[in-house]
Formats: sequence, C-alpha cells, structure tokens
Amino acid sequence: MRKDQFFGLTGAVAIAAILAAAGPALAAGQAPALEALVASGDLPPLEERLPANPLVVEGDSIGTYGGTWRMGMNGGGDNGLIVKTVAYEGLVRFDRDWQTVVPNLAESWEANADATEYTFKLRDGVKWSDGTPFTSADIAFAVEIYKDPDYPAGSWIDNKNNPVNIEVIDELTFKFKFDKPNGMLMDQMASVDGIHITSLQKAYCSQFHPTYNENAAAEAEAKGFSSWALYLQDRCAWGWETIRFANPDLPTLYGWVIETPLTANASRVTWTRNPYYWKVDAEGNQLPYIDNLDMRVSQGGVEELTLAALNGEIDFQERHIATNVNKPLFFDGQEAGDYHLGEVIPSASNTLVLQLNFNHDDPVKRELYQNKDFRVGISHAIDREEIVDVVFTGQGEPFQVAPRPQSPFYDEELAKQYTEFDPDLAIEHLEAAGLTEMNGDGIRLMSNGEPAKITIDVISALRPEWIDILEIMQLQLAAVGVEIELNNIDRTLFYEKRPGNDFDAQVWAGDGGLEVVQEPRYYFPANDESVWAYKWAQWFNGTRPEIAEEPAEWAKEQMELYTQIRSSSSPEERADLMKQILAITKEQFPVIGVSLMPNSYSIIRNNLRNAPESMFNAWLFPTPSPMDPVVWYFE
Amino acid sequence: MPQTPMAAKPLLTINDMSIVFSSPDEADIEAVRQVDLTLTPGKTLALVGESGCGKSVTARAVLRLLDRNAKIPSGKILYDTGAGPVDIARLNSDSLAMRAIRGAEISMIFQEPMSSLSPVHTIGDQIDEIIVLHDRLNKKQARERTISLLDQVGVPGARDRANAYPFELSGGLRQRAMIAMALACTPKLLIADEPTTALDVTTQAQILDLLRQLQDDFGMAMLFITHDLGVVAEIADEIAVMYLGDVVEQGDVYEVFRAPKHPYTQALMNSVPRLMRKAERQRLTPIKGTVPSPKDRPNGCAFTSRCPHAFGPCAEIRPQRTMVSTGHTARCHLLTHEKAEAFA
Amino acid sequence: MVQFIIRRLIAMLLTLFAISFVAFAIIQLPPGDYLTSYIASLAATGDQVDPRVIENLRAQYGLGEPYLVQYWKWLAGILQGNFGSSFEWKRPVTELIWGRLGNSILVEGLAVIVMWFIALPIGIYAAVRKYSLGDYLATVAGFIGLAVPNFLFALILMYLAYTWFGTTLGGLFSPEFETARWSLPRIWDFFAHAWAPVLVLATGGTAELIRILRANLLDELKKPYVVTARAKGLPEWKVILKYPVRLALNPLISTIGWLLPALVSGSVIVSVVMNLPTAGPMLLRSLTTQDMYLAGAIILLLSVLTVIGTLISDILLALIDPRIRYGAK
Amino acid sequence: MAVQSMEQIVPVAVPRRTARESQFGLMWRRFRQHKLALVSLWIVAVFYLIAILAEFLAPVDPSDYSARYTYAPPQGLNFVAQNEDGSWHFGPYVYAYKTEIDPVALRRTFVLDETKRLPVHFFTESEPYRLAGFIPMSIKFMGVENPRDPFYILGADRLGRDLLSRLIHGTRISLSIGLAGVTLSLFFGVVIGGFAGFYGGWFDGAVMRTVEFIRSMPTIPLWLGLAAAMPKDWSALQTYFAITIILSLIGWTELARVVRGRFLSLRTEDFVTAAQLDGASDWRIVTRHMVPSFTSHIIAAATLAIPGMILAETALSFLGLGLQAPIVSWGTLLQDAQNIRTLATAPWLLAPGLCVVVVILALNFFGDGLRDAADPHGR
Repeated sequence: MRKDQFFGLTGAVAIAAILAAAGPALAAGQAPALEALVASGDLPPLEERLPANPLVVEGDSIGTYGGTWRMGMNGGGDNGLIVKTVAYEGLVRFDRDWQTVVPNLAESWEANADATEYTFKLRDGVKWSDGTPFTSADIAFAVEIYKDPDYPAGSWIDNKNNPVNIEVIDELTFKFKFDKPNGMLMDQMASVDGIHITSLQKAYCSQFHPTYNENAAAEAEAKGFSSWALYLQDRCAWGWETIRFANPDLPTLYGWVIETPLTANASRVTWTRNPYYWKVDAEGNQLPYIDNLDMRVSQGGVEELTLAALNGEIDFQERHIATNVNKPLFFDGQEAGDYHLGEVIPSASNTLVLQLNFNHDDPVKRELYQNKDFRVGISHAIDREEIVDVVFTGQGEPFQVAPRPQSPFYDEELAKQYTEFDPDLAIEHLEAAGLTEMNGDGIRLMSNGEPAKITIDVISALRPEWIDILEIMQLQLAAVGVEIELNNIDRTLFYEKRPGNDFDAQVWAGDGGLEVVQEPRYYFPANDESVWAYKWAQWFNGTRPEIAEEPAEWAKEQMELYTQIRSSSSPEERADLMKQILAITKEQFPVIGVSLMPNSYSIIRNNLRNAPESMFNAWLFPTPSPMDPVVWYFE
Repeated sequence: MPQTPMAAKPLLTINDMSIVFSSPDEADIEAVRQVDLTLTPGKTLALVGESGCGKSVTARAVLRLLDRNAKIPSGKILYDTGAGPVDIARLNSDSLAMRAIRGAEISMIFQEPMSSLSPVHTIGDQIDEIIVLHDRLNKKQARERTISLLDQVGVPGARDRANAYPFELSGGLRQRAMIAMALACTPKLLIADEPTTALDVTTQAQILDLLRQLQDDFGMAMLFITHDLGVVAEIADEIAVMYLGDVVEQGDVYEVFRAPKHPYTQALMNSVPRLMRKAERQRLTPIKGTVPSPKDRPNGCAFTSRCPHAFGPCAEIRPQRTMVSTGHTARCHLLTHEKAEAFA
Repeated sequence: MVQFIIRRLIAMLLTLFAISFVAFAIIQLPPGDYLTSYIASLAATGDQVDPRVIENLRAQYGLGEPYLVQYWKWLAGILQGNFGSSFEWKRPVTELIWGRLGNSILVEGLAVIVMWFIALPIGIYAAVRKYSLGDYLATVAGFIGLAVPNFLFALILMYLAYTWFGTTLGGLFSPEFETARWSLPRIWDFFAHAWAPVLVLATGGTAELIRILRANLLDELKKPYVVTARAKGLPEWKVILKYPVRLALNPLISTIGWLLPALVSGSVIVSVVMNLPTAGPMLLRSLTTQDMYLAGAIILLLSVLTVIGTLISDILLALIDPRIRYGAK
Repeated sequence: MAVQSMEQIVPVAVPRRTARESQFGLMWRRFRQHKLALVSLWIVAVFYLIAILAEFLAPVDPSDYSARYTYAPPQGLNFVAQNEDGSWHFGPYVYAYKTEIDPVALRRTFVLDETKRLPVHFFTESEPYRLAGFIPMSIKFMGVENPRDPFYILGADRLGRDLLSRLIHGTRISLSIGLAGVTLSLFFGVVIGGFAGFYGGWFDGAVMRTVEFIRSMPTIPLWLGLAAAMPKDWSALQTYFAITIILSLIGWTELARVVRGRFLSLRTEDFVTAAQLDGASDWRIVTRHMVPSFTSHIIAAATLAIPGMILAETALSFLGLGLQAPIVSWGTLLQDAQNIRTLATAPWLLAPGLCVVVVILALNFFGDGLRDAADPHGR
C-alpha cells in the first residue's frame, strides 16, 4: 500500500468535513434525470432535498453523472456485497485508511470520561429516500425495536451485557447511555455494525408493530404471516439481513435505492440513485455520480462471473472472483477486457491458523495441546517457505498469528517467533513435551501410549488452499513423528462440533490482522471463534455458562485487560492495554500460523475514475464502501 | 386339373440362380445353388422341402426381400412385364422398378398372419395403403375397394372388420385379410409362403379353397411354398423339390408323385403316412441321418450323406439336370450312370 | 381405460404420500437445522447472534418440535395449499418456487425435445445399419454426450464461447428482458440464451434414448410385418418409419416420465455452472442452508411432476397402442 | 391321402457346431461381431489393469508436490533425437524445463529446455512400496535417473504434483467405486428383483412400487440428504464406502427391474417346473437353476451400470458432496480442473475428464456388445 496516497486522501476528507461544517454547501448540480423531475414538479428542488450542511466527499477529480456499475453476487444469499457496496451509512464512519472515526450522518459527538454516555448531533435536514426527515426519533425507534425480544437481530444495541439506553434531547440530538463503560463504542459504530442503528425508519416500520398500530397482528395475518413479528422482520429486516434488500418500499439513507429487489428468484439486483442522498462533491454537486448499480446474481458458481469479468462486463469487483488461482488469468485479460488490477490488502493476518483444542475432553490430549513445547515443536517442523512457494507462488512470508505489518500493533517478534524451519529443533521441543517414544510407523507416542495423531477439521469449500497447505503440512509433520489426518467437512458440522467439544483441532484464516482490538479471537479466548479455547471463551462471555470452564491464569489476565479496554474512553490507553494482551499472547503462543495472507487484487474497468488503486479488504471496514463509491464515475 | 400346354408363355423364369449369405467372421454360405424354375399364368408351382432347404429364400429372392447380407451372384430372375422381360436379380432392391413390381405385379402371403400384420394399424389401413400406393386411388376409394376385397375373400362384416386391429380377428380371418392385401392390386403372380402352416386343419382347407378359387377368378400364377405334401397334392400343378439349396427334382405334380426319381423325393414320399387299415399299416421309413449344415454340404449332390444309394461320383460331382419325361427333371447320378438300372 | 386411470391415480396418491414422508425425512437428516447453518454463515462474516434470539427464532419456526409433529403440520398445511415459509427468505414457499419451477420445466422440456430430435435419427440409423461404420460413428457421437460430465461440458462451452465469440453464455435472459412480459423479442432472447444449457442437458440423456430406440428397433426390424410392408412395394424409408419405428417408439414413450428426475438432477449442476434461475440451484441452496420447507416443497413438487409425467406417459402409451388400449396380450 | 407334416418325421436341422458350443462360447462368438465392443473390452481391461498396478505404474507418489513445478505443462515422451555432434539418440527421454517466475501475474512460466534431455528408464529402482497394499516391491515401471529431476509426462497440477501419477491412482478409486457400487447394486437388485419375480403377488407389487417410488425421487436431493446424513467425522475411507452404498441404494432399482423381468418369464419355463416337481427348495431353484440361466444378462446389465456410478461420483465431487481431497479420484481431480483458469492456462488438467469419457464410452459399448451377444432377440 502506498501510505502517502492514503494519508493524502484522508487529509482531504478531513478538511472537507471541516469546510462543510463551516457553512452551507453551494448545491450546485444534480443528475440530469433528477433535474428533469424537478422541472416537471415531481421532485422538490435540490436545495430542499439536501441537508443544511451536506457531507462533502472528495475524489481525485470532479466527476460526471451517468453510467451503470456492474458487479456480481454469488448466489441469492450474498447480502454481503450489498452491505459492502451500498449500505455502509452509519452515524459515523472510518476514514479511508481505517485510522480515525469521522462524521457521517452524525455531525458531531462527545463522550463522557468513563465512556458511559455519548451525545450525538445529527446533520440537519438529512432525508430518507422517501423524502421524510431523518431525526432522533428514528434512532430511538431502532433502539426500541432491536431490544424487542420478538425482533431477532444480533447487535451491540441489545448486547445483554451492556445494552444501549437512549435519551432523546431534541430532533437532532440524543444521548446513548450505558450501565458499564463502553470505550469501544465509536470504533464499533464506525464499523459495519454501525449501520444497525440507522436502518429503521420509524414512520414506515412502526406500522408493523402493535405498539404503534393496534391492527398490526391482523394485517400480518392478512398478508399470510403467522405473527406480526414475522411480518415486521419481512418488511423491516435488521441492518444487513438478506431480506432487507427484498423490500423496495423500505426507506433508506443509501446512495442508491432498490429498483429490482433481492428476492429468491432474482437473477439481477438493480439500484438507482437516491434523489435525497445527502452527500455532495467538492463543488457541491449532489452525489452519487453513477446512476445505477447492476448486480448479477449467480446461481452458486462463480465461473460465469469470472468469464464476465474477463469479458469486461464487470466494472469494479474484488469479492468472489479475485482468487489467487485466477490472478494470471485476469492479468492476461487486462487488455482484452479493458480493465486493470488494483491492490487489495486483506485484514486477515494469516493464511491458515491451526487451533489445537485446549479444552479437549481427553485429558492426555488436553495436556499435550496446552503444552507450549508441543506447539513450538510443530511450528518449527513446518517448512513455511515451501508452503508459500508451492501454494502461493511465493506471495507472502512465514508468519505467526499476529497483527499485520500495516497495523500499529505490529510486533516483529510476535509475528516471526518459531517460524524458522528446523526439524531438529522441532524434535527437541516435541521430546521436551514428552513425546519421546515412537511406534513402528515412526509416529510419536503420547503419555497414554497412543500415537500422537491430530485430526484437523477443515472446510475446503470455503478456501481451497487450506487443503493444499494441510496436505503439505501432513508430510512435513510426519517427518518429525506427528501424524495429522484431514477431516474435510461442511460448515454446519464444523460449527456444531464446537459446543460439542468434539474435535482435536480446527483451522481458519487469521482474522484480526488489522482489526486487532475488535477481533482478538486468536490473541486471547475472546469469543465463539476462539475455537482453541472455546470453553474458556464461554467463561469470559457468559453466553453458554453450561459448558464454560475456568481459564488458565494467563488467559484470565488477558480477559481482565480486555475488560479494561472496554471501559476506557481513551484510544491511547486502549492501544496500550491491547499491547499488554499481545505480550501475553507472545509468551503463551496459543495458536500456530503459517504465512502472511498475501495481497489480493481488484478488477477496475479502465474508464472508472476515483476508484481506489489500493484498498483494504475487511468486513468490519466494509470495503469498498469506505472508499466512497458515490464519488466514482465513468469517463 | 387341366394340363396346360408347355407352349404357354412363362410369366417368371428363374435361370441358374444362386443365393449367397455373407457374415462378417465366417465363410460365405451358398444357401441356394443354381435353381431353375418357371411360372406360368393360371398355374401353381409348389416348392417343397424341409425347413432351411432354401425354399423361402428362393421365394423372397423373387421379390428381392432378402436380408442385406444376401447376394444373388449368378443367374437370372426374368419377369415378363408385358413390355418385355425384366431381370429382377439385377434390379436394386429398393429401386423404383422393383417397388413397382412388388405388391402390384407380384405379391406375397406369409406364414404367420398375426405377426405379418402390423399390430398397431387397422386391417383396412394396411390394405388401403397398397391400393393408394399402386393404383393411385384416394383414401376413400381405396377403402371401398378394401371392403369389397375383404368381402371377396370371405371376411364377414367387411365394413366393420376393416376398422379392426389384427389382434381382434381370428387366425383364419387374419390370413384372409392377408390374402385380400396380396390381391388388392390384382397381381400376376402370387407367392404364398406356407400360408396355411399356422392354421388349424379346417381353416387350412378353407384357405386353400379360397386360393384356388381366387386363382381361377384372377388367372394369376402362384408359387406355393410348403413342406406339406398333402397341401401340394391339393393345390399344385407342378412341384419342385428342394434339398439343402438344390432343386433335386421337378415336374408335373402327378408325374412326380407317381414316379419320384430322386432318392430324396422317394424318401419324402415314403415318409408320408397313408391312410389304410390298421393291419396293413407299414412302419414309416424316416430318412436316416440329419440334414448337414450348408457349410458341410458336399461339392457334389447335397443328399450324398443320407442317400442309401450314394456311390462314386455323388460326393464330388454335382449331378446334371436330367430329363426323365416331358417336363419332369431330376438331378441324380443314378439317372446317368450304370447303377441307375439297379435302382430303377 | 377409465378404470385404468383411476387405479393409476390411487397408486399415484400413495406414492406421493410416501415421497412427502421421505422428502421430509431427507431434509431432516443432516445434523443441525436452519438456525445452526444460519449461525454458521453469520460467523463466517465475523458476526454473532445472541443465543436468546436464536431460541426465540427456534420457537417461532417450530424447529424444536418432534419430527412427526413437524411432518404432520407440514402435510396438513400442504393439503390446504400452504407449503410453509422459507426461513431464509421469510416468504411463503409457494411465492418463491413457481417462477423457478417454470424455468426448470421450460428448460428441461426443451431438452427432452432436443434429445428426441437427436436420438431419433441416430437410433434409427444405428439399428437399420447395425454394426456398420455409420452405426459406430453415430452411436459414439451419441454416447460422447453421456460420457462427458455435464459440468465439464458446460464449462468448456462457456469458455469457448468467450474465447471464440467474446460472449458470455449464461442466464436465461438479457438484462433488458429479465422482467419483461413474454413477447417475440423476449422469446428470441430466451432461445439465444437457452440453447447452450438445453444442449448440455440434452446430450447427457440422448445416449440412453438412442440405446433403447436402437434395441427396440432391432427387435421390431426382425418382425415379419416389416417384410409384409416391403412386399407391398413401399419405399424402404417409408417401410421403416411407418412400421417398426412406430412400434419401437411405444416403449420409449413410457420413458418420458422417468427422464424427468434424471434431467432435474442434471439441471442442478448445469444451472449452477451456467447460472440459470431454475429450481435446481434453489434446491441446492435450500438443502445446504437447511431451509427445510423450501427444500421439501421443491423435492415434493419435482416428484409430483415426475409421477404425473409417468402417468401421462402411461396414458399416452395406451392411447397410441391399441394393444394396451384394448387390453390385448 | 393322409396329410401329415413331414417335420415330425424328418429330424430338424440343427447346425452341429452351435450344438457343441457352451453358452459363453456362443456369446463370445456373437460378441466378437461387435467390433466396437471388442475394442472397448480391451480399453476397459487396460484401465482396470492400471487400477490394479497403480503403485507400480505411477512414476511418483500422487501427493509428492514440488514448489518449482506448479502448473508445469506436459513434457510428453520423446524417443528420437539428434545429438549435438550429429549422431542420433534413440530411446525414451523427456526435456527439462526452463522456468521463470512472474511475480506480478503470480505464475511460473515454463519452456521445455530442448538442450537438456532426461533419459527415461523402465523398471527403475524406487523407494520400497506395497503394490495394492500388500505385495512389497521396489521397482517402478518408469522414471528418470535422478528423482529430483522433473518428470511430468502429462504435466503438473497447482502444487507441482505429477498429473500422470495422480490420474493412475485416481483410476483405482474411480473404477473400484464403480465396481463396488455395482456389486452392491447387483446384490440388492438380484435378490430383491429375483424374489419379486419368483414369488410375484403382493411382494412383487410392493417391490415394484418401491422401485417406482425410488425412481421418481429426484436423485440430487437424495444424494444431498444421504451424503449430508453421513456421520461427517468419518474418515475419508469410510466416506468412500458410504458414498458407494448410497450410489448402489439408488442404482439397484434398474437391475431389479431387469432381473424381475427375467424371473417372470423363466418362472413358467419347463425346467423350473421340472425342478419344482422334483421337490427342490425355492432357494435352490433360484440359485441353481434360474440365476445361471441369465448370468450373461446380469453381467451385461451390471457393466452398463458402472458408467452411471463413475459419473455420479464426479457429479457428487463437483457439488462438494462426494469424495474430497486428499483422496485422489477422477471426481476430485476434475474438481480441481473445473475453473476457467484451468481451461485457459492448464488444459492438461482436464485429462481426468478425458479418462472419464473414454472409460464410460468403452464400458457402454462393452456392455451393449455383451447384451447383444447374451440375448440376440431381447433387450
């Protein structure tokens, strides 16, 4: 990544935001189609549609209106593409290099010292896509609905450990109150999670709730739903639920509004510009520039999408098609398809994380897997250079599960410890872990005389390279006397085995390479995805107390530190605490990584302007939305 | 039956015809060797022999209905169309000329009236077809003719039966329908390939009567194929006896029955039981041995291996056609060599 | 005839009942339920749901109930025309499937027609010229379709279309005709898209048809009525088409019903590769996400189609074959 | 004059040769007429031989990877070359590669290095291995002198594994899954179909309804449901057998219909009646008298069922439900090949598809030939 460019852009946005706050925008221009509608009286004039101080978004150049951005969804359930392209409109947002939280729908905010109260001020005059004003009442309504047990959504709003309580001060001002400190709130609200709170319009959605409409139940039944709750879910699905995009009537705050909804039968989802969108370019022209979005829905295979991209039928896309395997294909096809490749930096740190089950039911295996020498031995037995060479054509480097080099938390020692390939050292550690005896096949014996065989659960359908890596590791580990067996299973079972505690080890990619604080699953037993210490994580979260188990002392210490992070309102203090957690991680070495996740690429049509040549790829930072597609345009 | 003068102009003459079957991985088999037959209008020639002797093959060769792997490498099948003779053996089997002869000039009746009729078409449809094809009548006229034909061959309630499917009719009625079909275009020659074999005895007699009567009405020639000497006696004017692809003896039916010259013919006659009082009955004398496969047939007389009189030349030299009396010929060395006297 | 149909209808209802039971059992077989797979898919994007919410949903969907209770409720609903709701789409199943089933029937129906068009001449030729070079070539050509795995064929076809003609095959309609009403240009557009999947599907089943037709025809060609027809003086092609082919087709008609399930299975894969909005991919997805009422309804309806197809082909057979119609042996 | 058919007196001609021939001799003679079937028989035999001798024939272990030769194109096998001094070289050899890495496009480019010939030896020494899992051996069919030299006659896959070796090992799995599946189907088919045909009545009715029922279920959900219902923590090998059983659970219906049909027609034959009059048990009649009389049909029907099994295996693997890596089968090999990248840049990885096509064609024609030979009049 070219940092200078990133910082340059960030600076521009920041300045623009300040300028915007200083005075009303010029309301200079709008799309020709909208002008015609205004002229015919079907639409209010631009000044009435824009807020008093619209958010100014700058691109490299001022664009022209028009065009359709074509992209592809993988199957009907690919709501993620929409979330990452259209729906990232929370109260606040991240800047383009994922460093600071900047205003979005909220003009400003402040927090009290112990991070239990946050006051937000909304931008004045923002309108929903149906033209009605967006106010504090909508936020209060969203909080109420999310906390309603009949409305099934998983969100920080109704986090039962520390739910949001709202106090509306006036039309544009409101206050979030928490029982416990919530120091990470702004980061969370700037992430993709932030879209929950702005996703429900009171005027529209209240009609389905019996509190606001006594006939709600009867009307739901008339529509064929068995309860008002199901009808409400159908019409006003939460944040990024798939069926949210199946209802074109639902008012939104997005740059584009649904034209062809995402239904089970849709073979295409299309969007058209939102005439009430509340962002403008540096000259005050209403955004977005691009008229329409066209998302073709594949039926579960991505090969057709790959061909379409090669054929120049995709304008910007990274998702689904930009695989390692396809790169030579897309590289060669640039001229014919009239596109070029942009750089995409993954947020994940590692290509494969081997998580041995610290809470194994078998006491022998539990003891062995918790033995650091055993893990160090395995780590030294892996020839990572070779894996990088074979599987990733030399892309990446030996790496443990640690923050990426781009992250402020990057610690070279944490990232590189035990990564050198040294079979002798490996054997030394394995023997130190008590694996001294071998059987006739050259497999080391555990303390109960059984061979040290690890069955590793993997979902090859998710990432085909996992199998490749594991197959190579299988041979490498066999050389030092550890047998691994690959158990290629489907995703549901993969998840079912966790609470059942029915696994030796599972593998996954190394999430948390950039979003270190928000996604610490490998650094300490933080959540359900901390598969290596699932029962310890339950102890910390309290979600499944029936299977929780008291963690080791060092893990408890990390959990204590993380609790402190949650209650701190100072970013510096939070970073410092996180570094302390990582120091313990470095000492304990709980999970084994293979190599740094190599950069990916995006496909950018040559006539698309203002699109990022380099960007992160993450879920919490739902790219490309933070790169402001509303200022992209076709030349 | 009246004697027809030999001078009557022959309708169909088979000269020196042989038929060869080829198969992909075995030597060719000559199923019929150098057959000579003559058919005259108004007369019936019975072709007699055991199963597999080549009589059906000979009959089908006349209409060129043999399988694809059969060839007629030598000989002529001369058919007098009225405008001069045509050599059927040299016609292409699916040629226009051949098809113009089939059904219109020469037609055929088959052994099994059930399987020889299409089970999914009505009787009427199947007869109409041939009339429309050759006489260029429209469907309606054809059907009228069909009904009258069915009536003529003795199918009761012809108008209704025309709409019946074959499986709805009895065996006798089916064969009558077959005959009606064969006669639909008033052919000059009717080939009947064991038309009565599959029928019970009373029906058999009725059908034979019908055929005789129709021959009188239409004046056609008839080639009647059978293995039943009783039927021969009833219907034939002339007889040709076949054994393993050879016509061993032929001539006027009375002549041949009275004085068979070929040992095979003699054996055949002896193997037929005669009606006599129980005390006078003699044991039938079956022909010894079994019919060899055409592959194992000797170069000479085919009957050598079973002939009680076989001698020197029989196995290697094929006997000549020898005139025994006017119109009665046989192929046997006994007729030309000294040993003949001993036999006679 | 009427009695025959009534007897078949009763048998059909029993079969359907059995199918509904087994269909429901099949979708219940995999471990977990829709909510487990829902949690799993959320987790893949790093998202989590409060277990409380899941329990709420489980109660709303009636997922905690015993198998037979769930089955009974489902069946009772179906008898009233209510196939239940899709968990994923939160819509009544009936709203979701008709369009897709329509596409399936359209594409597969066309495939059947194309199959017959290919198989008839090849089968007839192969039987009439048994063991000739032409027979070998024709049957090899026919069987290559069977031998090439459908997904491979589809993929290669798409790739060749891209490299040779610079077009992407896939989908059933161009964007502008996607939601348009049926009109001549839309039909044209449909055929411009549908030929490829239809071809892929058809080639898969052609070989079997050729095989049956060839064998039937070889039998029929030996029958004496063929000689009779020839003896009438009919031209050879007419002899063969009017008599043995006509009879050889009868048993083939009864295969129409059986073709459907095979085609449906084949079309799942072809639809996934070629991106066709048919019932197949929806079935696949609903099975993997364990969206059980949706999956159950599709399985059931496809089976109903098959059973009806079989019934129709039986009736058709009776209509065209007088031997069956009149009950002759 | 008495009318008497002479056929009752004169013994009917029976070609002597056929009378002497056994049922199988006769079948073989008819089978040979079908040239395509004869060729197919040889092809099938060669493939099964490859399956049996997999470890011996495969130049290297199918899981041996090499970072240097990912996506290496086929070397081919050459026999004649002119040396630099003008003399001629005879004998098998392959060319080495010249390799470059393109870090931007993320690939290696290979050019065959025509200056460097690597002679190929037959019956080379190798690491000891066990043929078919139990015969200890240490000779491979062929190999290059230095095992570190590249030897990719058919090219390499994305991990630099030898496609030829993988193909050979895949042949074993795919062909045996077909055979095992058919054996099971055969067992179910013959037993169930046989008893249905033999006893008739309600049992026959019930079986036929079941067959009809199974056949009217679309197979994909059946596969999906059953495959998903497999205890997923089973090892790869257990899954392998489970899939086979699933395939045969669906596959037996066709065979059952065939067998039932034969039984129905045989039930009334004289020799069966005779055996019944002799007081033979039903089991004995079925196994000793009836089954042998149509063994040839069963063999033909079974042969024709194998291709379906092989295709089903590839289709299941495509959907991610059948065999999965690291098991090597044609299905899993094709799973690797089913993307545009392979078609565009590594078409040699489609070789397993070619094998599927060839074997399925061969099995079909072989089966057709067998059936034609077994029963010239029936279907």
